[in-house]
Parts: sequence; C-alpha cells; structure tokens
Amino acid sequence: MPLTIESSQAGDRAVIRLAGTLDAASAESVRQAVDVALAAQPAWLELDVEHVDFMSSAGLRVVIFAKQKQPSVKIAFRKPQAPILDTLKKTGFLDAVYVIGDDGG
Amino acid sequence: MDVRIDSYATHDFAGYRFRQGKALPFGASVVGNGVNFSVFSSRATACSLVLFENGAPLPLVEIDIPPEFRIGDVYAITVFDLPIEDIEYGFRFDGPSDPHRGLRYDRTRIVADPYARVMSGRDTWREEPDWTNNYQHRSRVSFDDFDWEGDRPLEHHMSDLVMYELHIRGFTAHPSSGVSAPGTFAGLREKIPYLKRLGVNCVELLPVFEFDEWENSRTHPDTGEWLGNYWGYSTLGFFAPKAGYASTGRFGMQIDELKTLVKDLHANGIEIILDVVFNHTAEGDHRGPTISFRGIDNSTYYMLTPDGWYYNFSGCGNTFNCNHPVVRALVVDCLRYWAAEYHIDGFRFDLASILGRDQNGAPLANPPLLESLAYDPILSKCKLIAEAWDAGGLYQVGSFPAYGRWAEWNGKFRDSARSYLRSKPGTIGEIASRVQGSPDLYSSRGPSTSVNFITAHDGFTLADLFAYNEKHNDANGEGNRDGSDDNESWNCGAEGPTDDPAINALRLRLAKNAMVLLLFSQGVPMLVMGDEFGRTQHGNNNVYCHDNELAWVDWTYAETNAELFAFTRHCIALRAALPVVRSPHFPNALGGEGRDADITFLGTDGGAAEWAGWNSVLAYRLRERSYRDGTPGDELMVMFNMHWEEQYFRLTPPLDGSPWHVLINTTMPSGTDAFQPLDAPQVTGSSFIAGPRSVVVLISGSRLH
Amino acid sequence: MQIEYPYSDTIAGYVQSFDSARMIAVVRTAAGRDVPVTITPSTYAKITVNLGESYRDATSMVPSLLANLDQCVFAYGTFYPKGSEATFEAQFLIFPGTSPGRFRHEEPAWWIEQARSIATSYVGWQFDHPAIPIDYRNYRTYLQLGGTKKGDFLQETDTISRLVYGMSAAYMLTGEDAFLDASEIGTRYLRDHMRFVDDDNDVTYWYHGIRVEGDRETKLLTSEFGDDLQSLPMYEQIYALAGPTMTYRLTGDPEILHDIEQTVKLFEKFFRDESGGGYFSHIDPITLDPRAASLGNNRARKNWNSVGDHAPAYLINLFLATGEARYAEFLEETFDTIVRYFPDEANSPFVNERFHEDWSHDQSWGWQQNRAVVGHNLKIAWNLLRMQSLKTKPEYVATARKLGDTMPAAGSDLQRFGWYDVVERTPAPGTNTYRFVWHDRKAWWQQEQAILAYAILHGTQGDERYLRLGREAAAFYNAFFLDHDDGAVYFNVLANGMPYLLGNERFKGSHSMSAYHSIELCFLSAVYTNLLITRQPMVFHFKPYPGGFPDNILRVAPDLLPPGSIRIDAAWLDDEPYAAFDADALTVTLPADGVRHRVKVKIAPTTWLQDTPA
Amino acid sequence: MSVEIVVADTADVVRITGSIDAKTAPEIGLALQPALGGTRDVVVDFAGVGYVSSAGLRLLLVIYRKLQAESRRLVLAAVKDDIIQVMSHTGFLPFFTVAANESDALATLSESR
Repeated sequence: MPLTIESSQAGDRAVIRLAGTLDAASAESVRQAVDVALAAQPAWLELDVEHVDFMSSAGLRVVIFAKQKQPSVKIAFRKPQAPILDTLKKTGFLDAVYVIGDDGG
Repeated sequence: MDVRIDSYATHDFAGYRFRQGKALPFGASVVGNGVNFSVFSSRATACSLVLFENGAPLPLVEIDIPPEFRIGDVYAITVFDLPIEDIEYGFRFDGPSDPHRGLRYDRTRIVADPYARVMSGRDTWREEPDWTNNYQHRSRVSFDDFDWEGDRPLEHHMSDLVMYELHIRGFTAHPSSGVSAPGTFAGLREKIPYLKRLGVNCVELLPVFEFDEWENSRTHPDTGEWLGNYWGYSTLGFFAPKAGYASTGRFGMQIDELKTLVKDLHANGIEIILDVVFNHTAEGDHRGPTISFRGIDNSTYYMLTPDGWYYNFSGCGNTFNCNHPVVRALVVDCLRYWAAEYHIDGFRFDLASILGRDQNGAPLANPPLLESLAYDPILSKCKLIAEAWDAGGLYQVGSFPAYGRWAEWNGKFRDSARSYLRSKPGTIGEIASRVQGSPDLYSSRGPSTSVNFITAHDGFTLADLFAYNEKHNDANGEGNRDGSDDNESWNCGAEGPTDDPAINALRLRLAKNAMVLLLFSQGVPMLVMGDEFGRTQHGNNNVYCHDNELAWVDWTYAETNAELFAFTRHCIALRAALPVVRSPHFPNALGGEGRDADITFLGTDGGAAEWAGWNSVLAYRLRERSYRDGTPGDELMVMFNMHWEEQYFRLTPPLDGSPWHVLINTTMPSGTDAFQPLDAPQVTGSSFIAGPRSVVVLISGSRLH
Repeated sequence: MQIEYPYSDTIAGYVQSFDSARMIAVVRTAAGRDVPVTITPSTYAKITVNLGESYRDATSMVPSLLANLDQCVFAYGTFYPKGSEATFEAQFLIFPGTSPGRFRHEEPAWWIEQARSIATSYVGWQFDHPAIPIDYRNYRTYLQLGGTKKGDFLQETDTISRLVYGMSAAYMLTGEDAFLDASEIGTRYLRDHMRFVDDDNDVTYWYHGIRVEGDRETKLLTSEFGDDLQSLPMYEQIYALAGPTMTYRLTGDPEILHDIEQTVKLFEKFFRDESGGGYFSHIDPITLDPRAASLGNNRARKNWNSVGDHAPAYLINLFLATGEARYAEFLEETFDTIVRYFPDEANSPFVNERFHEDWSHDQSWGWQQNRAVVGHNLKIAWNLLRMQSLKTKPEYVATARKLGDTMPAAGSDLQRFGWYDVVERTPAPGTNTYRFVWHDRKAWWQQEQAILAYAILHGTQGDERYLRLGREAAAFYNAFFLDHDDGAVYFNVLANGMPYLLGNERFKGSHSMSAYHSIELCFLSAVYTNLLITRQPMVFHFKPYPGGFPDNILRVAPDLLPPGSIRIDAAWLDDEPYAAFDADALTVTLPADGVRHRVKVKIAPTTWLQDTPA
Repeated sequence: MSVEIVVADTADVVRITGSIDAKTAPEIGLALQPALGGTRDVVVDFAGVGYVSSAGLRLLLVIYRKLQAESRRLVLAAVKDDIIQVMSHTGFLPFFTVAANESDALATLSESR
C-alpha cells in the first residue's frame, strides 16, 4: 500500500498526516516533507500515523534526524498503532517523543 | 637363640633380672635383651639404680648395685627385659656429706645420669612441671640408630662460611613464622628454604643441650610477663637434646627430630654448629638444686675453694672443673658423641677461657682439655670456636690457646666495627686491621681464626644499634641494671622508633654499611637471626629471659624491611662469588720485587691513606693473590665514607686496565644499591663521589663479562 | 644562524662520562649527539614516580647516578651562548630508573598501579564514587583538568564506551569491584540509551549520543564531529563496541554478545565494500548508503579507522573472548587489507590513511591532505604483531618491522625522546625533516602507540634496538604525562615535556580521552612488559555470569601473544585454589553450579626467570 | 594388638590394630612374616593404629628397607594425621608412600607398574 503524505500548519504546530506504508523507499519523500515543515520553525511537529500500518526504521531515522537538526522542536506521534509503538521502543526513541491520542494530549 | 654368654641374668630382685654390667661405655646402652648402666663416683659408698615408669612420682623398683659390680670408681649393672620406652632411671648415691671438704652426698636425692642421652621432665616447652616431684630431670634410655642415608659433616672450609646465629625457639615461635611446628627443630627444618635464599651456609644454634626453662623463672612485677631461662645457657645434661625444642619431645623422639634436621641442613649445604656451655651447670652454687653432678661427685665435677665453696668464674654460681681428667673425659666423650652420632659440624664454646683454667682457677699455659680437643681423632675436622673470655676477668681474644685449630669470636671486630660505623674518631687504623681479618690478633693463625660479628644474641640487634643510644631493659624486671652499658650504639637523632624519614633512611643505610663491613672483611662473618631484615628488641640488649615477641623473630619484618633483606642477600651472594674477600691468607700489604701488594690503602686523592685520628674515610684496593705471579683476577676498590658529608675519591685505573664497575653503593635506593658482577654498571669517570655515611665497592676483572 | 641568547630545553639520553671534579656529565642523545651537561649547586633531581606515589628526590644521588655508564637521564636546563659554543646548565634532572638498563616502568606492578589510579580518578570524577552509587545519568563527556564537570549535558556513545573499556581493563588487572560495576552499569546504560535496534534490517547501531534535558533526552543519530557531520561514521560504531566487548571478556553476558554480533552485521551489510574490499568510513543516516551524495567529502571513502581500527578497538578482544574462527578470519582479512593498501614506501615512510572506493589515495581530504598521523603508523606495527601471533605471515612482520625501523627518524624526537603528532608525509624540499603540521606537541595516545609498538616488537622479535626505543618512549611518558596533582594523565605536552594545558587540551574528559588510551596502555604494557620482556607472572581477574560463556569455558589469554609463550600457573575461584583449567590452552572450565564466581588466574611466561641474585 | 593379613590381587594387605611400640613391635614383626616372606608388594593399613612409638617407627623403616632390597613396594594406608606429623618431624615420612585408605593404596600400586 503506497504512502500518502499530507502537510498542514496550525499556529506553532506543523502537522504531517501519513497514511499507508512508510518503508525505506518512501522515507526519502517523508524526509523532504519534514524539512519543509521544519523550515517554518514550529514549536511542535505532529506526525499523525493513525493510518500508517508499517513504519520502517528508515522512516523513524528521518524523524530522529530532524529532531537532532532542530533540537527546539517537540515531536508528537498521534495514534500510533501497536507495531509502531514497538519500533519506537526498540529504537530507544520513545522517551524522546510525545505520544498523543484522540484527546490531543 | 642368643649365643652371647652374658645374655643371662645372675641376680634377681623383685622380678627384675640383672647381672654385672660393663664399665664402658658410661651411661645407659642397649645390649641384646638388656640395658647396661654405668656411672662414675669416686667418693660414694653405695649406689642404687632407680627405675620409674614414665612420669610416675614413685619408683617402680630400686636395685642396690651389689658391691662386686663396682670396678674402680665405676658402678655397672645390666638389667634384662626392660620395656625401654616406658621407663625412666636415676641413681641414688650414699656417701659422706661434708661440704667443707667438698662432699655433698645426699641419700634422699635421686640424681640423673651425667651421660643420659635423653632426659624427660621438661618434654613440652613451658608446660608447668609437677613441683612436688622429687626427681625433676630424669634419665631415659635412647635408641642410637638412625638412617643417615650417607650423610656426614660437610667440612666446608672455615673461610667459606657465612654463619647465622639462631635460637631454636626464637627463630620460629612467632605466629608470623608460618611453620607447622613453631619453636622446634622441625620448625627450623621448615625454614631451610629461607636460609638457602638468604645464602648462609652455617647455622650456629644457641644451647640445645637439655636445660630447664623454669630455672629462676619469675613473673615481671609490672607486666606480669613470664620470665625464665629462655636462652638456655645452663645445662642439665650434656648428652641430651632439649626435649622442649622437639615437637616430638613429648614422645621422647627428640633425637630423631634433631638428627633429621641435621640431615636436611647438610643436604642443603648448611653446616650446623652448637653453642656449648661447659663452664658451669644448672646446679648453681651451694644454694642450688642437686640434679646430678653435685650428688655424684661434687669435688670432681666442680672447682671448689679450699674450704669447699664454689668458684664462680662463669657468673652463674659454679664452675665446671674441666681440667680434671674425669671431667675432661666427659667433655671429650660429649663432643665426640655429638660429632659422631649427630654429625654436628662444629662447636662454639661459651666463656671458653674457663676451659683453660686449672682446678684452682688459675689460667694454664697449656690447658689439657683444649689440647685434647684440638688433637682428637673424631673431632679433627670439627670447627672449634672459642668465646675467648670468661666472667672471671680472663680476656684472651688473640691469645686463646689455639693449637692451630681454634677459632675465636672476635670481640674486637664487634667493638671497632661499631665505633667506626658511628663515625667515632680514631678508629680508622684499627678498622683497617679488621677488614684484613685482624692480622694484628691472629698473625700466626690466618684470617679464618677470626669469627667476625657486629651483633650477636647477646646485646643490641643491628636495627637497635642504630636506633638507641641507651639500653632499655626494664622488661627484664631488674630496674634496667642488667645488660651491658657499653654498646657503641647511635640512635641517629631520635631514641627509638620515629616517623622522621631522614632518620629512618640513615638507619637503613647504616645497617647496609654494617653488612658490607661484615661481609667484605676477611675472616668468617656471623649474622644473628633477623638482622637481615632489621629485627628489633626495642632497645633491650639482654633478652635472656624473654620467651615472647621481644626475643622472637617477627617474620613480618621480612616484608616491611624487604630492602635490607635484599641487600644482605646480595652481599652474601657477592661474598660467595668473590674469593678475594674470603681468602684463607692475610692479604699482603707490602709490594716489592715488582709485584703489587694484595691490599693497598688509599687516600681520597688516590695517594697514600690518611691515618690521622680525625679521618673517618677508609679506602683500599684489594686484589687476588694471583696478581703476585702476574695472573689477573678480581680487584676491588672499597670506599668507606663514615663522614657526615659526601666524599670525593680519585680513582686510579685497575691493574688489568679494564674499567671499574659499581658493585655496591649504599647511597642508592633498593634494587640498585648492590649488583651481581654481570649486572654491575660501568663507572663513567676517573673519580667517584661517595655519599654521606655510605660505602661504595667497585670491581674490575674478567668476572664482569 | 647562531643563537646568541640563553634558551631552555630538555635533553634526553645516556651518560657517557662524568667528571665529578667539574660536575660535568656528557649525555648522548637518541640522535647520537654528545651534550655536556653541567650540574650546578642548584640543580635538583628526581626519580620518575608513578601515580599515587610520593615525590622521590634524587639530588643526593646525582653523583652516584651520573657515575653509571649509560645511565638514562632527562635534563631540563638552559643553553648559555659562549662564543660559537653554548654551555648547557641543568636546572633539574629526571631519572627514569636508578641504574643503567633499570627502568621503574618495568617494575612488575608499575602499570597495574597506574591503571588502578587512573580508574579510581575517573569513577570519582564521573560518578562521585564511593560517595554515591554509580549512575551514568551523571556521566559527562567533558571534564576539566581537575576532573570537575564542564556543565554540558552531552553524552557520547563512543566516549562512554571508552570509559567502559578502561574500567573493564582496570578490573582485569586489579579485581576492584568498583571498576567492574562501572563497566557493567555503563554497558547497560549504552544498551538502554544509545542502542538503535533496527528490525527491518536485522542489525543494531548506536546513536552518536544523547543530549539530556530533564527526563527527556534528544537522541543524536548522526555524528556531531566536524569530520563526520550528518553521517553515520564507521569509527563511532566501532568504538561503541570497545567497552562492551571488554566487559564481555569479564562477564560472558550473552546480551552483550548479541549486541556486538548485531553491530558486526551492520558493518557487513552497510559499511563493507563487497567489490573493492575493506569498509567505508561513512554512510548516510537515512538510506545507510556509503555512496549517498549527502555525504560530501566523506562519500565512498575508506580510511584507517574504518578499515583498521576494528582490530584494536574490539575485534581482537572479541576473538580472545569467543575464540570463534569467523572473527579470526575477519582479523586476517583486516590485516591483509592493511598490508596490501596502506604502505606507500615509494612516496613516504608513513602509510597512506585515506582512500577512495577504488583504493586510490585521497590526499585532498579535510585536514589530513597528504599528512601522517604518526601514531597510526605505530598502531599498525603494534597490531600487525598481535595478529602475527594468531596467524603467521611474513608480510605482517615485514611491514611491522619496516614501520618500526623508519618511524623513529620520521616521527620521534631524537633530542628529548617522545613522539610527535601530525607531520607532513614528505620532507620539506631540500631537507630530510618531516615538518610539523600545526605544532610540535606530543599527545598522550601517540606515546601509547609507540610504547606498545616497540614493546611488542622487542617482545616478539627480540631486537635490542626495539627494547631501547620502547624504553625511551615509556620513560618520556612516565616522566612527563602523569598528572601528580589532579590524577590521570595529560592530553598533551610540549616537545620539552612540559604539560600543555590550553583549550580542549586542558580536559581530562573529551570525546577522545576518557580513560581509554591511558588504561589500554597500562593494560597492554603490563602484559607485554611482564609476560614477554621481564618474564614475571601476572594475575588477572574475571567475574563471569553462570551459563554465560558457551560450555562454561572462560578464555583468559590477556592478549594475542606468541603461541606457547605463556601458560596458566594457578587459578582461584573466590580466592580458593581451583584446578579445572587447561594451562596451555589458557582456558578455565567454570563450575556449572549456577553461582557467579570471582575467577583469578596467575599467568606465567613459559620461561620463568628466577629472581636475583642468580 | 592384633594383626590381620589379607591377600588382595595386587598386594598383601596387613591390618594392624593397637599401638606399635617397643612392647608390641616384636610380636608385630613376627605376625608380619607371612607377608614379608612373600614376593608381593605390601600395604599396611593403619586405620586401627592409634600410636606409633620410636620403636614402632623403626620397625616400619626396617620393613621398608627389607622390601626395598627385594624391589618390592610398601604403602601405608589410613595413617592418622598426628602420626603423620610425628613421622614427618622425625624424618621417617619421606621413606614411605602414604595413601588415604586401603583401596587407594592398592590403586597406587597397580597404577605405577
């Protein structure tokens, strides 16, 4: 299932909604989307991954790399599915990001 | 069946079967199925043999020896079928009691056999005896067989010896010794590897003849410490090894334990010399106990005044009458016994000058005892070493009747070495004689006559010699009155232990200087146990009565003073490696006929030595005699700088033209203060600066490559 | 030009003669120059002391010491011009030992005690041990000269891993529990905070580090170092394994082994150049591609670190711990690649360190250009001879000896002893000196390479020249690098030995320091000196987990040493004598009793020298 | 005091009970004759021996020398520690091979040869 990337800006919050499979191949396009979003210096970068069924380590590295390049930005994952949460744990990245559910947390 | 015709009894008493015995040998000896007892007494009117079961207060039987068994003055009886391991024996003599004529027979006493080879009663060291027992020191029958496996005395040449004086108990009694049988012959045997490591090849044991550690024992009024006869210079039986020194003494096996020690020492190339005390016995004066001699033949065994009192040339109450033919014979028999039966390599005679006094105490020109010892066939290869003075004022260092055989404890070496090491003015000339082996004293006898020592069991330890100005003998309970006041010691600036690193460094250096002086002098060096790692007696110079840590070797010093140990070991190894410092001949100080002198004394400028009293610097070159016929050998340049400032020495080139190398330099820290010839660093210049109060030894010769 | 003003410098060499009347000693330097050194009444002298030892004055021994032919000495003093000559007056002397051929750093316990002291300093500085329990949350990369923290909140993977290595090595030498705790807790901390388990690729790699902000921490995926920005440098991944691998040697913790194996997979999958051989120095953080354009001048490159550093950093230790053939092959391939591509004798005595994909030389890269890191050359010689003990190949020995023979003239200080840092690979036109690139300072880790290289050169090749060179390097290091005031060692000293304490080089902790090289030096110097040179037995400590090592076999070989040169002399389990060991295989069979035991082994050279006097 | 002789397959085993001293030594000597007169190695089991006196040690040494002369071997089994101590300190121990018990003794004999 291909990946769809949808970016939007809400105040100090940049939102990237992803749907489909984030694999090594699609990681490069996500990297660009993230670079664009961060160019506006948002306080938050929210990744809506509710409809992402699989997220590769490459995809995750994009996010981590982004955080490293712009330490000030807070990164949030919205509604990650179990396998994604698992990846976040394994890569030791979970304690570096915020995870939010419906309430917007 | 036994075919000896004397193997049957002629008499019977209370179930004991016996017959006339053989007058010789004296003492108790196993013959076939019997035991032969033979004892001398010139004035007794009757003698009976008293047998006990081991340790029993009352006799098993008392056999009156029939008059017809006496031949001359000797009573002899053979008793058959005795359980020899289970019995003790003694004699009861009847005879006149007339002290003013020197007769002190006492029928109420049972006395020990002067020839007893085993004595019981003090089987375990310091085990409180039963004082109610009226026969304290009992004779026992011994086994005289032993499997020597081909051993015999080593017969090292006297000049090759490095002697090590030790006390059987003190050497391993301390818990830190780590041996399985502390304070015994077996304990010493466990330390043989240590002695090998140190490099000594002869041990001299303080008295090991049976004595009573309880003699004059008391407790210290303040400390409550038990004080007794620890050193053991007070003999009960001249033929019996001290049972309490054997871990198996309680089984009566001390003979085997001691012989095993001797066998193993020999197997490791170590000779064993016994400190023997023939000048007096444990019976003391008229107030003393009657143990043996007094009750057997008082006027024969002791020197008595015309009115029957005891002469006291020994300072111990009585004086053994060594030049009476009977006593002389006992002494000779005794030494023959130890040499033949125990393979003992030599003897050191305590207060030996007494052995040269006649029966009235007058010094003899030609003392029969000393002569007969010197020419005895069995003792002919034994070392005979005299403590050449006595407590009666006789001082014979250098003049002891030697018969070409006797060596001497060189008290003058001790005195002048101590004076020189503490930089006392005016000692330079004498120390020059001492390093040559004391030709001034022994010109006709050679350096091997001189047993050189700086410390001995009696007096300060080496460490204390440089830590105390005064003796500190309060622990002896005699108000610090006992012990010598003339110690030639120096505390280096603080009396006793100090944290001052400078003082401690100086003390260590002085100890090293002492070791070089001792081990590089011609003659026979003697160390005392523990000095090689700085054993202290806390300033006590007379620990004769202390069976405690004051007198024991504390082996933890081997770790804490490893530096002095390593240095001493080096010096001993060097002495072994360099014949030039242990020549059997005095070095010739005169050159002439184109040949060089064996020894040349030099000034710091390389010229003639300065002998003025103010000078405390001694330098000399010593070379092997081979140079006399032009054959190069070892050559040493020895520089003693006892001055408090460093000294500049101009070096002249060695005879063989090869460069000087540094063998010893006590200014240097551990590990580089002494070298074996092959590691010796080459000297860079034509002069050498010796540090304050230091010794430097340089060497040249083929041995270096 | 003739120098007409007084200037001060250090002379190092060997006493040839001493005139004690004029107090002038002639000292021959490593260059063979004879320098008359005048001893004045105010000249003082000291003996080299170890960390933790008190000052040892030698002023009173000076005449005795200078009286020894070939006595080694450092003289710091002043040249006073005098006509066309100059007289050199010593201000102070340092004696590395108190007789010729006797060096304090060859005393059996020297390097062991130095390791103990350095490790103790670092557990104190980083974790306030023993006041509070060891917690790597308190670890900081930067430490001031005195060990105080600089206040940054950066924690770097490779630096923590280096500290862990130091602690493990210190434990193996001393058996001090604090050091084992520090290494185990550190290894766990790396796993919990620095590890990136990549399931899609079935590999593990390690973050560059983290920036700690309260309970949250920012993961730093790519290197923050100027040389390697925005990439995953091989060098950091390699060093991430240095500590855990050494810890594994002690504990046999299977979790550690798993992390190592997964990381080695990363090397094989993404760094290895299947076609050209060797390993790339950098890969792109997202695509893990060594040829990604984003890598800039690090694109498709190979260098010493990526190709060679495997061996000393973790691979030799991994083989020692596991004895697995595949790691032996990995090592062999590594050294074959080195001897094949690095030497460049046609152009320079120094190896070439940076390569393009096709092994053509890259001499335009960043600061390196056509320059040599002296220590890397010595490091290659040292490690080739370790490898030689595992698999003998003439080219290993030849390359090692060649470097050992040419380096002194090219990279060492023949006037004062000690080794330089970075020099041009070719001499300045018309001269035969290899110019210093930035300065003539001497870095601690380069001294380490020299000391180890010549120790093992002598220990395995038995050539006296190598012994002398090793001693000179160690004498210089121990005389000038030990920080007797604050503990541990200085980063840099000036050519004359005086510590250089400015900028980054004031630090006791930094991304390159952190008790790694200094304790590695102690560990291997102790091993080479005692077991190969002075032939003294040594004791090593381990604390394996029950069932940790396969078949309960604990491998105790301290390093790759010539086969048959050492054997186990005795072993203890919780200080009780223990017999279940194979002396020659250097293995201990652990009891399968489910208990964690302290294991102590005494390893002795097969030719035992009796203690003197012989 | 009692002596029992067991003929094992590698050697004759002599079991002594009681003390070995001057009193008992001669009897023990006699009782041993069957074993000593033979040609096989000998094991003396000390399990029942509480004390060995000088005479006892001498008896053992004589036995050892006799067997040695016939190149036969003697092993002492189950010797009590205090006896071992005494034998060690009096120099008798080195002559003998000592084993923990009879079976070990027989084992040592069968191994070496």
